[in-house]
Amino acid sequence: MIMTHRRFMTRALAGAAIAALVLSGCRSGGGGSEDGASAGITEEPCPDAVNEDNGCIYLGAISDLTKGPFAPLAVPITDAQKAFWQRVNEEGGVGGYDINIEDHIADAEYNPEIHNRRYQEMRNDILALGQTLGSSQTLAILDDMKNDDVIGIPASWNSAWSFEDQILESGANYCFEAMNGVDWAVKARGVSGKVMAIKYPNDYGGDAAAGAKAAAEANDLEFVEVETPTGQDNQAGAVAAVLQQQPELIVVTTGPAEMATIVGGAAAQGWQGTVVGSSPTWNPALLQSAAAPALEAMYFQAGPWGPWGTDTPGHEAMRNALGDVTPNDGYTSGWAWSYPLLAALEAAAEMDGGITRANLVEAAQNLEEVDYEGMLPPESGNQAGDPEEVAWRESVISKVDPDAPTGVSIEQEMMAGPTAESYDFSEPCFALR
Amino acid sequence: MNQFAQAILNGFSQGAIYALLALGYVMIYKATHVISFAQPALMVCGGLFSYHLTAQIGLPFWPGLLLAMILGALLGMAVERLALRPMVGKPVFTLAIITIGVDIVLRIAANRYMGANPRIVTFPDGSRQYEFLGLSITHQRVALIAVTAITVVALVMFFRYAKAGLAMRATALNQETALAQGIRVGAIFALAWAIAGGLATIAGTFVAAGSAGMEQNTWIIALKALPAIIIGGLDSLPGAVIGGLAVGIVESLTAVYQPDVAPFLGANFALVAPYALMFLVLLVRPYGLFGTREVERV
Amino acid sequence: MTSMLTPRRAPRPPRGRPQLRTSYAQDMGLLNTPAKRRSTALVILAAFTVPFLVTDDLLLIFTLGLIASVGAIGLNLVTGYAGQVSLGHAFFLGLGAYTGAVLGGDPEGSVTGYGLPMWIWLPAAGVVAAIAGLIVGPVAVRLRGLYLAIVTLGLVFLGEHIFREARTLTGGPGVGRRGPDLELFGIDFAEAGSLFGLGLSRDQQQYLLALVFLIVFAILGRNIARSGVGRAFSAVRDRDVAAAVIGVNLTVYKVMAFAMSSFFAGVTGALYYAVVGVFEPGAFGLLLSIQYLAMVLIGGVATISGSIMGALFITSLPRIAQEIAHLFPIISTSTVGGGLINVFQFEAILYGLLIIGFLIFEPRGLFGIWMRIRNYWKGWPFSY
Amino acid sequence: MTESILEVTDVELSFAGVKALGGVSFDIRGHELFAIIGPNGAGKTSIFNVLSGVYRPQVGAVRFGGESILGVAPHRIAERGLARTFQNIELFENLDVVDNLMLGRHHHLGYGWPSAVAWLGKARRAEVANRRRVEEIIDFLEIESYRHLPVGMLPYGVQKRIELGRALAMEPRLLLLDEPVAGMNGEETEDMARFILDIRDELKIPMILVEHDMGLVMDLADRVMAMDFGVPITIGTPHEVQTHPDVVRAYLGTVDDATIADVIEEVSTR
Amino acid sequence: MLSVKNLEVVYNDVILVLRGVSLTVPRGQIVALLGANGAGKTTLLRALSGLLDIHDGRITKGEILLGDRPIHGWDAPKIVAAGLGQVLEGRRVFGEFTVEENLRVGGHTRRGSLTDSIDEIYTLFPVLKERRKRTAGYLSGGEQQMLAMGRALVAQPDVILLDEPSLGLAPRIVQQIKDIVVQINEERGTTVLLVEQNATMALSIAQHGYVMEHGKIVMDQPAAALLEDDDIRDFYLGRGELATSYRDIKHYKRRKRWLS
Repeated sequence: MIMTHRRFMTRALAGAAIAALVLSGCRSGGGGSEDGASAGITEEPCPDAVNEDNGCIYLGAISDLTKGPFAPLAVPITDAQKAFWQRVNEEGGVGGYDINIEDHIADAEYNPEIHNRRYQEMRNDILALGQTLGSSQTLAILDDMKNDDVIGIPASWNSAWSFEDQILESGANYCFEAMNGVDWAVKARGVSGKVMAIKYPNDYGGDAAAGAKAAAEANDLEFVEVETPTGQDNQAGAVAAVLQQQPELIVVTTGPAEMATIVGGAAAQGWQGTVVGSSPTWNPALLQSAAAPALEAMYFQAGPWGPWGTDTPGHEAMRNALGDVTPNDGYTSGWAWSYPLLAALEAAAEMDGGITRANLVEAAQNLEEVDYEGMLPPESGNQAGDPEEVAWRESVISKVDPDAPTGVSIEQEMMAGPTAESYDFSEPCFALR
Repeated sequence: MNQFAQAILNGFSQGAIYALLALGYVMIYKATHVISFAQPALMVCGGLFSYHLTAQIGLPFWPGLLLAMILGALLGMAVERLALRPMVGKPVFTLAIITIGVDIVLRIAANRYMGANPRIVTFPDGSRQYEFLGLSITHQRVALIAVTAITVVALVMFFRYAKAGLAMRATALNQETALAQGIRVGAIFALAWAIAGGLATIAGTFVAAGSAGMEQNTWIIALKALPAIIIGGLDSLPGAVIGGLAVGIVESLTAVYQPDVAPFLGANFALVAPYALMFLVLLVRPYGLFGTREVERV
Repeated sequence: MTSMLTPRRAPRPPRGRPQLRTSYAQDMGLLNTPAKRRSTALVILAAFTVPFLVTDDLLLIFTLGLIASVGAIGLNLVTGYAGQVSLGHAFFLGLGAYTGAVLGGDPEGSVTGYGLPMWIWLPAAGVVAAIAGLIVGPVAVRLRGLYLAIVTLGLVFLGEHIFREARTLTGGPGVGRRGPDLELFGIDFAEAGSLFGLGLSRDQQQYLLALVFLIVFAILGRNIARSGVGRAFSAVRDRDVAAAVIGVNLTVYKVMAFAMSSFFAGVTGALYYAVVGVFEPGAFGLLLSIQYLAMVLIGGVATISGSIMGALFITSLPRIAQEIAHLFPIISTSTVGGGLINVFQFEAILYGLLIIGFLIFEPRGLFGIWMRIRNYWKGWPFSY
Repeated sequence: MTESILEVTDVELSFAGVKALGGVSFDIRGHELFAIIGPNGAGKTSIFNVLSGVYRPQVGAVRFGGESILGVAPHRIAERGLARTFQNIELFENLDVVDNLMLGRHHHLGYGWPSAVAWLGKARRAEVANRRRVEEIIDFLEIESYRHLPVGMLPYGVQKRIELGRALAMEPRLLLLDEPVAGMNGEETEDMARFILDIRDELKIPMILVEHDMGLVMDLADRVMAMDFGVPITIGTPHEVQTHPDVVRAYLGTVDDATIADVIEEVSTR
Repeated sequence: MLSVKNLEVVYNDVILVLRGVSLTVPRGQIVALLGANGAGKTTLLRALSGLLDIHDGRITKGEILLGDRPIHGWDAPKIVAAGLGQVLEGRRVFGEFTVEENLRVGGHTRRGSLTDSIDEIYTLFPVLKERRKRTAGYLSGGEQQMLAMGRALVAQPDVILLDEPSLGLAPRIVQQIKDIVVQINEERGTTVLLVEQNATMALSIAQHGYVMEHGKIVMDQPAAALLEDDDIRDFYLGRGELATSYRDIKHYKRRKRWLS
């Protein structure tokens, strides 16, 4: 009896598995892929369309939603983007189309290989990528994106994106952010001693450390760099380095757990100074941790725009659109990142032939202004020109504020320090390839 | 000198966490001859139980921890009953892969609960500093070391004097013979998993009470216990404790000194130092420091 | 001595067996029954028609599955046949991947590349990995069972460390590097093109390349398994002391198993990541090793065809989970944040559950299922 | 026949201070059948383990075919022509009968891994040639009907026979049999006894036999060595050994001399 | 006391090992079960003590009664608790435990203090008392057999199953074991089912004997009668003094089974 039951289960499992695969992909005579211009855009209304009369534009989002290291941030980012395009639809859509991002959200687990697979699955069905998270992940599909005339919104602030035509970035990159953080700390916190960059051993850490180094040199300060791995249990080396070197300023590019462990650990053993972290180093829950007192005293966040609670029309619209969620600046980023794609779509709608992949690529390359509804100045969205001329170099510095919805509030409004102003941005701070 | 002693102290207290986790692995290994790759998930879930009971429901820390340990033990038993019991007698590596499946499932559920924010257990007065001989240690770390010590002593007593403990050792040696003595082997497996779940809960709670709490990536800590159990010997409880502490201390010393002493090993060699130590130990003793040697018999 | 085993009487006449094999060579043949020959030919034929039936995205999965099969065969050699459970496969895969990428990579890029042709980088990847296997093997010889497993796991962690640190070769974490160019006999497999007058997409070409690659290595694997080498592996696995006493050199065969397995892993790594495109050190972690072990266990221990089935299954499992997840109306497919559970989490859970389910309900693996199906159709008599 | 194939001189072996063998000496002459008897724990199997290289004795010398084999790896000793069976069957259960016997011919294969991988001429020819020899053994031991069955599924008595076959496949110069009839019924014992006699008389392979079944030992052996507590009591013909007072004492425990004399008397008249 | 009726056991769902076995062990008696290797003796014991399932075996037919309680389908711990103990083949003492710990494990199913029952065991086996703190793995074969029997007796079973207690022991030790079995039976009133290859030994102390062959009971007679049976002597008891020497067995005799 048991055995028969098991056999049945096995067959049922195997059968379901095979059936599911076969159902999913019969070769449909090679359509779609050659027909790049119209891929991802239909005259049919979207499923569950807001505007029944509109056609539909499909956007893809390849993110890190379950198992990868950025899953905690990527989920709010993706949710904010869904809300963003929902709002666009509610306001009538773009050029006679509603925008659908929901149908092509994919989880790539922060793995270039899966990222590539997921792109292959959706490449014939989307007009553009509303989100592509991760640097090597995006690089893994960039050639195909170019072949397909697909533009994408990165979910990062890497300085290399300024040099990619089909990537539409927003806000100052990690490199400028770190420069602004150092310049600000020198001016506002009177830092005159050693500057230490504590960074992840990856593009994010590399980019910021390059900026911190440039700013330290410009300010004539001694500079050291410490690489630290992920995992709060692996920060003993970083803590020891802080205690040994006694820097006055630390520029951190890690995750929140690592940042809190390092700052908390160093402070517990007597270190005092200033900490500037880039935006992914903060999480409001850290205010409950044992490190909270140290963070309140020493931590500042450098970011590309104001946190969740900032008073601009864009922030306001985001808060309204998302409604009753636990505030998190992942939402803020996902929302703000989406504006340039909207602008490009609007521009392409005005062009001959309307919205097509090719027109969208052209529109994106020629954007001179993007309406960020006050989250960033319009000129920050300029893509038309050399990065040296058009790259946005201003950041916001926030301080810990237990009363603010995401635990931080603005300390210093949008500004660019002298280092960032004069930096020769003819190539990325940290080469991706 | 002071830096050296401080590094050892820090490593020792971190090692206490590894030791608790390593004890869990060894418990399950001894009873069932399976390496449970589900320990990370048990640790995460245990930490979250404590979080939920203290931060959400409002219990004080210690009762919360105790209740969480019961929940962790129940979770361990559930895993054993649902995923492993049907497989009794199958090759151990099949079972190991099943525990990996369990780990994936549990961690996804835990991630769902955690969301974007780390879950931090508040330890009463945890950041108070004690200073002695120029060394400093937080109140919370002292508590961790004390709890670990009590746990280890309790386990030793259990195995030496309790009927269930003796039955458990008997089962570890030979299941069929144990059955023939009237020992419920299934219950012993469940007990092993329950104890492992409880130990993982203590470890998880103290991780969650650390400076950054429990978040989606914290599970990796539990893997550090793997070199620990090999260093100590897979089937040795004292070995697990010593292995865990050794891993903590070696890791801490490497983190502090390797960048200056041996920079050619690359940045963050501390990450792999436990494994390097494991290789060294095995070159000398192929069954770990306290492991039982398999006797070759023909 | 020559006369020692001459039979004292004439051999008994053979009993009436329907499929009598008249020579030992035939008995030991690769496909020793007509039924096996027919079914194998059919499977290969079917495999060659697949690229003309399914979409490119699915084809990519199958391509990767075929390549991974070679790695799974390699792991099965050391773990299934020789019984040395290795969690270190990811390290050898990585070594092969980086050897291939460095030798065959773009000489102009920011990471090292020599732009050598495929017929050099592919075997070289295998050789480098095999040499690493030769170095690791002797250490492994001293250890058994779970000790060996966890020590090889340590190899993965050390390997990841090396891959992270050797940035001029690997690009480092978060950045990664590109694999080598896929160009053989003047055919560029990275572009759409025509083969034998057929217009083929990139994915179709790569699929066919992977299929031929697998057929070659499956035959090699089968040869090893059925030869004295394979028998010696099994002897070492089942009873090592007895094996030594009948003349099998344990050390040599354990090390040989590691080296051969690593060679298979090396070529797999190089080709796999050439198809994937960009890869970074994080790829070669514990999870990869576990996936390969799962391929062997789910496919069937100590079978070549099982390794292939297991590899195809595990590589398509995320997609299978994805498709099954969409069949459940209760799971909100459109929500990321809200609801009890979203579709991606459900997919991930399903992935875990499918692994558990297959192992619980069919411990002999896919090969066991295949045997059952085959036996069912043949009405296989109980011959003993 | 000029020199003995095996000479064991003053071998001592201990584990962690416990003496398993305390000065054992004997030699094998011509193709004789030499038996070792003794109560459990007398060190019989330890001698086999020393001879086949599994254990290395602390003291003494073992010369096989005129060369010392102390410290030589088990597989090397096997290659020099020493084969053995085991007390608890040590077959490769997952392999079929043919593969088990082919493994016995492992060092006769004579091809390396490169030709194995390619399965080119050499490997193929060697496999076929050795398979032919294996078939001869299958025929000799009358196990034709089990040829392609995994040995783990076969009855105990057949497994014992296959283990003997595996040892024969090695074409040994000396064969060690460790309790070949333990746990067998009368008929199976008879069969095995016949095979052993055939091996000695037709194949002319010298053998050392460890066995509890006194009837079998006394019946078949040319010479017998009785042991107790790791030390030989006596070596001689079966009858000499059977009537040796110390042997009787070892088997019956501490009893008075009169009883021993009675027993010897009884045995002698049989 | 213990009776088996028409029992069928199947391994791995396909291999039928017991084909309708019936036997009875009356209260307070010693019953011997004889048979060659592979006859199914150990399988029968596994069925009796609930250890079949860990060997992938299953009772497909028949019943087992302990007293008047049907115990087939019970798991091993429940059967032990019901008063049926087993000493497994090959002794299987817990080698890393001390002698005393082994005995304590034997009393697992009993509630309360074990001191008294363990003392009784020490009276029965004085050598175990001498060795109480020794690690069991270092005991001699005979001492280990005594420990295994002692361990089973701590649970104070009504019926005890002994699987080949003489296996691999020197004749002198076999004699001792034999005496102890009789002593247990007489002093404690324990019912004994004794499975043996060594038929002479088993039949010399049993009241009744069964012979198994190919999963069936082929003979069922008082022990004394079995001892006298010539076939049994020749086939199972080792060859009598009149048997021909092995050297004289002709080839044809060896072949006869294959020709049929």
